[in-house]
This record gives sequence, structure tokens and C-alpha cells, in this order.
Amino acid sequence: MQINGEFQPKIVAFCCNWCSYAGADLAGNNRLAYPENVKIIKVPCSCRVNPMFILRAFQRGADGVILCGCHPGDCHYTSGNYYTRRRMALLFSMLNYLGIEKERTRVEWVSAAEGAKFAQTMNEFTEAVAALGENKRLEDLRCKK
Amino acid sequence: MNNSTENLQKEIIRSSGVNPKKCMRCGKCSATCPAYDEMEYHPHQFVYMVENGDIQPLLESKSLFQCLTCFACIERCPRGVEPAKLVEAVRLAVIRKQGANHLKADDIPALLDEDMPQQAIVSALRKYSK
Amino acid sequence: MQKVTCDTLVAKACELLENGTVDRVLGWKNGEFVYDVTPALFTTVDDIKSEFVFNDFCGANFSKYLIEETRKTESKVLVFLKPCDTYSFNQLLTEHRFDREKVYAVGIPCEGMADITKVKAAAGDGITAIKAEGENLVISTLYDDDKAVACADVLAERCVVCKSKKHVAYDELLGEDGDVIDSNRFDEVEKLEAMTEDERFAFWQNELSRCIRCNACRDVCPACTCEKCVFDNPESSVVNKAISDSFEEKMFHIIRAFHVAGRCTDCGECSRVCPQNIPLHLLNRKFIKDINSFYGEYQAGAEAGSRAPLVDYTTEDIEPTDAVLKGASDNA
Amino acid sequence: MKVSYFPGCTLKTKAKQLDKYTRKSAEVLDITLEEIENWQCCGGVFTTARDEIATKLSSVRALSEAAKKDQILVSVCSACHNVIKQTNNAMQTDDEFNFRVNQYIDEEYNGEAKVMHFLELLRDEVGFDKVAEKVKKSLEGKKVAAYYGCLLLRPSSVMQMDDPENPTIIEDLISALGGEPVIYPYRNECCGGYIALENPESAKARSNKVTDSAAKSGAEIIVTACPLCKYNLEKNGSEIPVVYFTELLAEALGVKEEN
Amino acid sequence: MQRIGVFVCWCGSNIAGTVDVQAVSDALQNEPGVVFSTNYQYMCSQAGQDIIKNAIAEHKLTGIVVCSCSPRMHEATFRKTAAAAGLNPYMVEIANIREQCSWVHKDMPTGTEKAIILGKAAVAKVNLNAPLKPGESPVTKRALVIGGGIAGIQTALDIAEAGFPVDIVEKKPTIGGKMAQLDKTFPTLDCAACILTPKMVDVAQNENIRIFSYSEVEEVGGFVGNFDVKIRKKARFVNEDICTGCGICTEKCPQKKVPNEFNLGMDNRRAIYIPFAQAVPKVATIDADYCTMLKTGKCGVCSKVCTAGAIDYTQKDEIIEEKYGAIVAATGFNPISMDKFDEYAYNQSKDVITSLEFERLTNAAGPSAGKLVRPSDGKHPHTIVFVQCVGSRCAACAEKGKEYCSKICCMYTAKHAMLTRDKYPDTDVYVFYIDVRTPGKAFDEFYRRAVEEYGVHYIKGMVGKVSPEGDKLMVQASDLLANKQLHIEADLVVLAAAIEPDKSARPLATQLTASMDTNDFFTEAHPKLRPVESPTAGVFLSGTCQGPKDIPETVSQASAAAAKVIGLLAKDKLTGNPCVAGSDELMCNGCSSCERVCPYGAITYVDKEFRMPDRTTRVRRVASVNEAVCQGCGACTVACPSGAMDLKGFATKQIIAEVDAICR
Repeated sequence: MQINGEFQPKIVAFCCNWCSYAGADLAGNNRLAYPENVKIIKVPCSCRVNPMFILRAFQRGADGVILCGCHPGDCHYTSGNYYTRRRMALLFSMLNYLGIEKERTRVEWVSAAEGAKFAQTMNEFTEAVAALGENKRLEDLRCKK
Repeated sequence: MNNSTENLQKEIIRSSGVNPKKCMRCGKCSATCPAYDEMEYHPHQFVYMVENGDIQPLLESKSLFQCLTCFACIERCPRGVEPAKLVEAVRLAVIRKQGANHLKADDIPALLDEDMPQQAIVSALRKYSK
Repeated sequence: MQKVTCDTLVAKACELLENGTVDRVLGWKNGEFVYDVTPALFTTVDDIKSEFVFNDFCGANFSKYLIEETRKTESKVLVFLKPCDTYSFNQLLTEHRFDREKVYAVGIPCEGMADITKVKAAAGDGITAIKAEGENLVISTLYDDDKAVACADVLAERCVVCKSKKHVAYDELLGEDGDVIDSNRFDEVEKLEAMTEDERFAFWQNELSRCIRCNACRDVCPACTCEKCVFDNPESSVVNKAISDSFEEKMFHIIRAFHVAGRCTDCGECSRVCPQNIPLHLLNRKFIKDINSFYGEYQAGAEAGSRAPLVDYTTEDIEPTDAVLKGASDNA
Repeated sequence: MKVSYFPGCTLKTKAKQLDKYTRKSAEVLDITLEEIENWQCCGGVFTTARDEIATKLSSVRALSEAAKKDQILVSVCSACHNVIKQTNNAMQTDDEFNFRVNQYIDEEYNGEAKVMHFLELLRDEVGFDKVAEKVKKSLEGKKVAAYYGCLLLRPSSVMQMDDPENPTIIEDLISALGGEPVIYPYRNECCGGYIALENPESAKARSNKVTDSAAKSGAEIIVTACPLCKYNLEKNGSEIPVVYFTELLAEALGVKEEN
Repeated sequence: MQRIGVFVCWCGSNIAGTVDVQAVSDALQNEPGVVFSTNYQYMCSQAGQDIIKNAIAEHKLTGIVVCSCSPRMHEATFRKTAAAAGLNPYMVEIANIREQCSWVHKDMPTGTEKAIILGKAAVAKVNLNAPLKPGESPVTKRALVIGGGIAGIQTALDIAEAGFPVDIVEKKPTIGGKMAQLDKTFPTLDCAACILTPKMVDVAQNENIRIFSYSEVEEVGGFVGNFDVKIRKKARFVNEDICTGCGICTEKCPQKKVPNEFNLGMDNRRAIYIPFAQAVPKVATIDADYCTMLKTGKCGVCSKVCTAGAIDYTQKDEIIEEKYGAIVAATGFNPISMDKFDEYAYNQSKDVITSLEFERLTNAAGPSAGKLVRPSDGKHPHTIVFVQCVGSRCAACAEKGKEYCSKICCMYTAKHAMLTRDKYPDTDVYVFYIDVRTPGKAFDEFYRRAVEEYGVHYIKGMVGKVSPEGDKLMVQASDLLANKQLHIEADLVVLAAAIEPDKSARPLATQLTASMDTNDFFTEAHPKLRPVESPTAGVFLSGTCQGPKDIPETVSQASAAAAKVIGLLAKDKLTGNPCVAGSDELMCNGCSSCERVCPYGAITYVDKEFRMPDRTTRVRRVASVNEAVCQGCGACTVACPSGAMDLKGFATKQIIAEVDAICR
């Protein structure tokens, strides 16, 4: 998306209900600004995020997808984020193997107390994705121009 | 820590394979060391001083040549720190320098007696010179 | 040249069928051309004697067929398994996909199967007959004199980098068992990893743009045994195959590879059947290589009942950000 | 049983007794010791530094030789055994070390050989019960103190021979030979080792602690597997005789020459 | 098609200051399914809620979206509002346009635009919402406590006090646990038996409590509120109902050479025995491993002397089946084996002992009748060396020690040292420590008293070797502060052995599908906020089975666990979280992937018959989710390759609809 000639990336953030969504709320409570490009989808646990959701977001025009969950060891469901960690390690490595820029995907552990970390993470991530420009590659992977 | 000390510290840690940060300062290595009284710096001090980059005093110390490599400190350390390996790495840092052999072949005849097994000579040479 | 002959297999199949151990046999028979050997189900001794074949083109992995065939019988199914097939066999057992009691598995040694594309490249088109003679295949064509090519030169890629000559499951073994091989099957993956993002993208775009979505890779895959595939399920939100700019058109291969990650035994059937010759195994092998490097060596199917890496974890696992770097830089 | 045998330099000179009685006992016990061809000195001590390559090559060559013949590599000198076993372990566990060593040797070696001390061979392959059956002259009534020193037991994670603090292997052998093992606290403490060369006083202090402790516990004789231990204990005035365990073994098996 | 109402809240100026609320409600008006859209100053106020209720009635709404503050603030409020108006509460979705929009974005245009997108995503989701009804299950009003130490005793007493029946299963012949073996307790130094045994008697006399001593849990089935448990009551060859506990049999039994485990093998008992005088239940037990009658059929002395006729050599193990609503694990701890620490000569000298053995040696009911003597020769020790952290904080080798701090050793060693100096002032006492850890009420003061008033020598450093020489123990140690190696001639060495969970805990955890950490301590549902619950619903944790603890902490945790159990048993029915997983059996492959990632053991497999299109039937293995146990994390939904497993309230379709709405 271009606004005033400036590229505005679309960012989807999946946040687990117990830590990261609460961390985002805390960023709000403390009025810690981060780009409006970031739109949050609440999931019960980061382990609910299916790789299909991430690819779907990219396919529908997202330029970056970030996944936030409780810190390892602090999962509300004890082990959900450990599975997330494995799944995303493999998925992200595969996407990069296919030539998709590694900066477009990210997992970050944000606790309910880390409002500042949430805002900072979103600032950094948006900046990194903006620097890459529009996400064309996943769109183009099967279409040679 | 200046650059050369830091490099030396890194080199010692790398060559020994020891992570001095694992030490919890219990002192069991020094409690177990049979050469304790011969040493100016004791095994737990080697670990602490390498961790802090306080290596110069160790390089100059005769303690380097008092370790018996009996592995008792390695065996009994509750944290798996393996102090003897650090002592060895520091000693190598000294004797690997040109002309810094602690024991020279020429010195040996004077130290020998007729019952002394070959093993003692080769071991000492391995430990004390390059 | 295979060490076990067709006659041996026919004899074994007839024996087990006649003595009532099994009531059906999974085997191969000739297709339209001598080299397109197809899987077949035999229920009579006569059919077996007349149609059963076994040669250097019998690459098909039968494990997957057991799901359906065991459901159809109260007796047992006889299946011939090459070493690589036994891994798929175990993996399916791990996932409770068929009843072990209903299978009589005969392990057969394998010297590697031939790749018809390579054969054609060596001997030309219009092949009318192929005969194994010693270490060679003698190929007759419409246009030329008979030509001998070394088996080793026309070996399928997956056989060139064969990971194991050892059978990990069987009821009976014909011939000698081999060993697990320290193969260099990750070389191609490493080559890709060493490229830049741009080069990798160009490579995959070139490959995947050829895909015609025939689903052959999925249908043959012994790990893809879902009762209903998400890509066939209108309720899954990802089905959409008619629309060219659809999600699945682009993501099919990534999701498919992810769904079999940690379960794929690297049997190579996907690439064998791809009519567009897309090296699909390079996707699966990337996952296998990453799994090995992130979580320790794991071979799906090596042991029935083992815990697949994606349904397992340790508290010290690598972080995704580091994983991407490690996955790309292991060999760069 | 055929095994590869690494005698070591001292066994060819000052510790000929150790070698001789090992061979004699082995014969009685149907063990064929095939001496490694062109073996070289193990270096006496294992340098723990991971970047110390050259000094460990002689051990690697011996190991590789034994592996090629698919034989257990047996040594009887504690020091040789310690160096060889630790080197083999490094070849198995330290990838960088392994890589660098393999740059120097002709045939790739990755720690395939099985290394055993002669004592382990007697316990695990022959069996002390079998040894006991071959005893001709029981050591009955003899109070024997086993002196392990450092090198047989430590580091236990690598040596894996016995409990490093409460070992029993030599005691069990003594019992098998009909003798009466004497347990004393300093049997796994250092004799001073090579320090004898530079600081004999230090070695004396160590050794005296060991021999005094053994004597107080009522031992009549001390057995060891290490020539340097034997030297240190004897040189520093042990009241009780110090012999190699193989000498005692040979005596019990009836193959010791009477002086 | 849903009929959706949208309600945009101003939150005073909190939202309306940065978001054009009118523009938002106008924009959402045109979204698919939306039939009504409005905005109001405070949607959570009574007036705001009335707007919602009236709109539901007036426009026959089937779903509502509230664009307001975080769902963590008012989702519950609006769900209640919807329910009051007859709408299923799970047909409500919240678009968080305050915390995640108006408060973090700078100007009206960007805030408004984002608020509209968030609203659209919520509308897209509600379009796919379905009414959800939480499952209900009845509660069996009886609790099971596994382990009869002080933790189990306290938990059982508290539950019983609240009026619920509770059973204690204890594998030993008596309850009491480790505390029964202790002499005095820190930091007050009151005698352990004096405070424990009255509680044991309370347990025995409480009508709500049954004790299954000499028993073990054999099998656990069911789930929260409805556990089915089989308990094996081991044959003790004595009829518990008849035995009077007179003890004559334990005096007359001719088999005298049985190591007495209550005194840690420091003296002997008979083959028929009562562990200690205050045992509960106070009945005899025959040790089948040693009883001559049971082994050879010849003897029968106990039977002859028993006037009550309680001896029954033919007794067999008995299986008791019972239903429980809640289960409490209170399996306790043991000191680790000292076999791998022979540098301290534990196996070579009788005078090297563990701290628990020291407790018995100083206990009036112990093997030396409370006189502190050397086990080897019965002489009074003049120099005692205590060694701390033996096997605790040990990271070198997992087979040897434990990586964690055992927590109680610093305090009990201070107690031992102090008591020794108090009773035997002629004794020199050394304590070798790495750190002295005394967090606890009056703990540090206690330790300081040991040093300052009782003159205990605390030396920072470790002992490297203990050498038994003659009748002395030569202790070689380091004094780190003096930078010296010490050689102390001691008479007695006491090792503060690390503690580890009882070996029975691991198999029990498997039966309970409760998780454990790498050290075999039970894992809590949340390390800070739910420390007495296991992640498995209905299973609670009491005492050291969850981690090292001293007595006051154990008792607090025991009571906390009891409170949780009482809270559960007080309910007639359990209402579950309706956002649970469910498997579409037609698509399920039965592959077990979901079962393997489920942290709660909520998934099982059943063989089910399916009618095929060709009218044949086929039996397939399919997953089945126990909704009472599922907590709704969703791990299974991603593990499932076929997409058969989905999560209610967070269905794949719903999340994809949100993704689409945001990326549109």
C-alpha cells in the first residue's frame, strides 16, 4: 500500500491471549506508540497458529507476519509455545529456502508485563518489513513474469 | 581488560574447552588438590582469575608447574568446570612461546637417578616444554 | 540388475497365496510401455504367474496401498518391500494407519531403480524392450541398434543417494539385509542453501512455475494418507483449485511439505511421479536436514512408534530467528 | 582371544617385569597379545588442550591399527592406557580435534577401536571367575593393598573403568587370586607422578601419604599398574614392598620365575 | 446469514479523541451480515448495555460486535448483556479499538482507518461464530490424597474439615512420612513428634477420613470431578480391624535381623513390626521378605502370641475401587543415594552419615536413644564436620547429583550444629558451606545464633576428601576466605544429601497424566499463579513432590491445595470452557499426532464404525476429545494434518476470515 508516495506495509500480528495480547494492552495503557500498520489477531495460544494462516496472510497481501507468545517456560498451557517454536523454526527456514526474505517473518516472546517490548518489537518489525518493500515473492513463486 | 589480555583469555578458554563461568565458587577443586601447598595460586583461583582476565599473574607463577594432572579436581567438581584443563591451557600459553620451555633436554641428566622410569621423563617433557 | 529375480517373488507370492497365509498380493505388472511398470493387486496364482513382473523399473512404494487393502480383507495382504519402503511402512504403523496383523511383509533387497528419463537420454526415444544383463541394461529402440547402458549411469536420483539398504520391518526377508548408508543426500539442499535469497527464489520460481497441480505427488506420497486432504475439502478455506490466483496454487507445496515434515521418510516417490520433473524431494529434504540440525538426527520410520520431531520439544530448542540463520548458513 | 597390545616405552626398559608377567599370565589365560607394529611412545601424559594435536598422533596410529584388525587395544601401563583412552574419546566426541587429526593420518579414523586396560580385559572379557579357576598357587592369607593412583580411574567419565572414589577392580582380582584385599583411603590419590623430576620433595610427601596409609591398614604388599607410581612409592621409602599386579597374578597362576 | 449488530464505544474521549466513531459505525454498517450499527458514549454503562439489549430484540440480532476497550476489560460484561437479551454469549466479539488503536496511534485519520479494519475483522469472525454451550459434568464429592506425610495429612484434614470425605493412600504401614523421623524442627526447635503426632491422631479420628496404609494407587481413569481409581491394599498379613497394636508379636518374633528402615538401617527390627510407637494406624505388619512362616511355613510365633487372633498368613492383596472428584499428589521426597560420593567415604566408614541419619541419632526414639554417638563404636564424637550441598547444585553429571538447590539443608544443618553445641559443649562443630541460604521468617537470625551464640565454625569452602584412618576421619577441605587447605581430624562427618522426589512419583504422574519436570518434580499449572494445581484439571500438588520445601512451606501448600480441592468439590456440576477442540471423525486419520501434543491428555482414540457410500461399514480409529479436560490451547489443531481437529471459538475458518478482513 502506498500512502503519500510512502510504502506502508501490511503487518499481521498473531498474539496469544495470555501473555502477548495482554502485553499489547499494556503498551496501550502506557500509551506507547507503534505503527498502525500492525493489526492484531487474538489466538488462545501461539500454538493455535497454523502455518496456513501465515501463508494466507501473505497471499492476501500482508507484507510481514509476526507471531507473539508467552516466553518459553511460561506458556499458560505449559507447552504450547514449545511446539510453536519448532513449527515456526521449520516453516521460516523453509520460506527462506524458497527465497522469501527472512525479515518478513518473526516470532517474538512477549509477556503480559512487557508492554514496552511489544511496542518496540512492532516498531522494529514494521521498519524492517518497510525496508524490504512490497511482498511480491510469495505471490510470484509460481508465476514467472 | 586490554585487547591482548582478552585475546589470551579467549585462547585459553578455547584451547581448554573449559567454561569458567560455570564455577559456583565452592572450592572443592582446591579442597581436593594434592599439590595445594606447593601452589601459589590454587585451582579455584585459576578458574576465577581466567574468568576475570586476571591472567598475567598466572603466567608468571610457579604454580603452573606444580599441578600433577591427577584429574582429581576434574573428577570432583560439582559443576563440571574441569580446573586442571585451565591450568594446562595457561601453562601451554607460557611454554609455547619461543624459548620459554620450562624444562630443557639438557637439564634432564642432572635430575635423573638410575631407577627413574622413562615415563617420568617423557611426561615431564610433555608438560614442561614444547 | 536386481539381486532377487522375478521368479523368486512369483514363487513366494504363489506359495503364500496357496497355503492361505494371504489372500491378496501387492505387486507390479507391465503398463503400456516396458518401463512404465504399474502397481497391481493379485488375488489368484494364475494372474501372478502370467502378469507379475519385477525389474529395474519397480520403484513404486506399496506401503500406502496397505491402508485400503487391509481394510478389504479378513486375511492378510502380501506386500513386497524394498528397504526404503520399510521406512514408510513403519511410519504408517506409527500413525496407526493399518493393522500390522493383516500384513505379511516380505523384504526384498534393492540395487536401486532406473530412471526412465535418464535411460531415454542415454538410449534415445521409442524404446521397445529393456533387458537387464549383468551390470547393464540392454535397450532396444524403434530407431536404433540395441544399446547397453550401465545400470549405475541411469540410476534414479533417490537411489544414487540411497540412505539405507537395511530393512527396518518385515516378516520374512529374501536375500541378505544391508546397512544404513551414510549418504550424501543433502548435497543438493546444501547447494541451494549456499545461494543468495534471490538465486534461491529464481531457482524455485523456475521449478514451481511448471506445476500443473495434478496432485500426483500427493496421491503417491505414503505420508499423505489423510482420509480427506485439506486441499480437497471445501470447508477448509484453502480449497479453491479452479481460481488461478488462489492460495493453494502457490502454497500447496509448502503446506504439503510441512504436513509431512518429520513424517516424510524421504522415499522420493513425489519426484518420481512428477510429470513436470520438479525436484519436490528437495523441499522434504530441507525439512529433514533442518530437523536433524536443529533437534538431532531423526529418521522417520526407522523405528515404529517413535515420536516425530514436530510433536515433541525440548525446553532448549533453537529460536525461529536463529533457525533461519542456521538453516541458511550451515554450509554457506 | 586375540587382542592388540600396546606395551609402551617404560615396559621395554625399567618396567620389564610388568611386561613380562603380563605376557606370561596372558598365555595361561588363552589371551594372544599381538604387539602393535612400530608403536611409538604415547607421550606419558594426555595433554588436555584441545588444540594439542601432534602429541596425540602416536596414540591415534595405535588405535587405528587395532581398529583395522578389529581387535581390542590392550595396554597394561596406567599412563599409556589413560593417554590412549582419552585420545580415543577425543576422537569420538571432539569434532574439531577429530578433523585436525585426520589431516595427519593416512586412513580416516573416528574412534572405532575399543580400548581396554589389561585389568578390564580380565574382568570383562575373561572374567575373574575364570582367572580364579586357573590359580595354581593361591595367595591365601596375603594382605594386599591395591594402589590405583590417578590414571586408571580418572577422569571417570572417559575411563569408565570403575567407581573413581570406591573402586573394586583390583580388589576383586586379588580376591580371585585368593589374597585378602586391604582397603585404605589413599589408594586413589596421586603419588606425585612426574613432579618427582623437578620437585622430589613434593612427590615424597604424596607418596608417603599413600604408603603410610596402606601400612597402617595392615597391608603386606602394595600392587600397582604404573611404573611411575611404583618408582615414587619405592624411592620415597615405602616400608612395604611394591610390585606390579601382573607379578602377583603370574605368581598365583604359577608362572612366576623364582629368583 | 447472521444478523449482526455493531456497537462502537466512545469511551468518553479515550476512543473518540483519536477515532471518528461515527465514521466507524457508518463504515461497518455496510459489512456483510450487519443489519444495525450505532455508537455511544459509554457502551459498558447501564444505558449502553440497554442499547445493545434493545437492538438485539428489535433487530433480531444473531450476533454482535462491540468496538471498545480490550476484551480483557469488558468481554465478560458484554457476554452477560447478550445473554440477558437471550443471545448466546459466545455470539459476541470485541474489536479492541482502545488499547490497540486509539491509545497507541497519533491522529484521527490513521486511528479511524485502523478501527474500521479491526471492526471488519470482528464482523468477519462473528459471521462464522456458532452458539457455544459449555459442557457440564457432575462432581464426585470425595477427594483422594496420595501420600501420608505432613503434606498429605494437612491437605486431608483441611478437606475433611470442610465436610468432604477424603481418602489417604500411604505406601508405608503408617502415615507420618519424613517428619515422623525428624527430631527437632527449625527455627523454633520444637520437637517434630510433638507437633506431628497429634495431627496423625486427628486424621485417625476424623470421620471424613479413611486411611489406606500399606497401599498404592494401581490405576487412575476418568477426569476432573470423575476420577476412577483402583487402590492396591498390600497384604500385611494382619487383620487391621482386629489388631489392637499391643506390640507383643513385635517382641516375640524370632526373626530379629531385619534392618529397621525407620532408623535408616542403623538398628534392626523384627519381621513383624510397628514402625514406631505413635504409628497410625497402630497395627502390626508382617514383612514378607523376612518372615520365616511366610517363606518356609515353619514358625507361627506371632500367631500364637496374638490374643486378638489378628494374624492371617493367608491374606492377599486387595484391590479397592473408588470414585473421586479430585486427587492430590503428596508423594514427598527422599535423600539421594550417597553411593556416587565416595570421596566422602560414605560407603567406607560407618561414621560418615547423612543428615537424616543424624536426625535419628539425636532422636530420643532413635537407635541410640537420643545420645549422639558414633555408629561405629558408640563413642561420643568430639569433632563433627558437616558438609553442605552434597549432590545439590551439582551440574557435572546427572547420575551423580541434582542441579537444583535442595533448599532445606542450610537450615537443618544450622539446627544440627546448634543442638550439638547446646547439648555437648565440648564438641567442635565445623560446617563447610558454599553459600548459606536462609530466606524465611526468622531463618537468618537462627543461623546467626548458631555462629554467634553457639560457636559453630562456619567455613566457606568444600570438603574434597574424607579419609578414614584408624578411628578418625581425616577431612581435607578448603577454606576459601583464608585461602588455605584444611586438614581436620574428625570423629563424625555428616553429609547434607540432596533431596529428590520419591521414586513412586514418576509412575504416578503417568497414571494421572500430570506432567513432571526433568528432575521428576510435578509441574504446576502456572509457576507463579497456579502453584498448587497440576496442568491436569482436578489434580493438585501438595508438599515436596512439587519442589524442595521445608515444613512451614509444605503445610502452607498443603492447605492451599486443600482450598483448591474444596472449591472444586463444593460445586455440584463443573462448567467447562466451551472453546474446546473437537475432531471431525469423518476426516480424522487416527494418527495420534494430536494426542501427542495435548498437554492435558484430553484426547483418546476410539474405534468407530462408519457407513460408507456403498453401504458397507468400516471401522476406523478416530480421535475423541474429552471436553471436560480440554483447556482449548489449540496445539492439536495444527498437529493435525487433515484439518479434522478444530477449536471452537477459534476455528480455522474464523481466523482465516479475520486474516482476510485485515489484509483486504
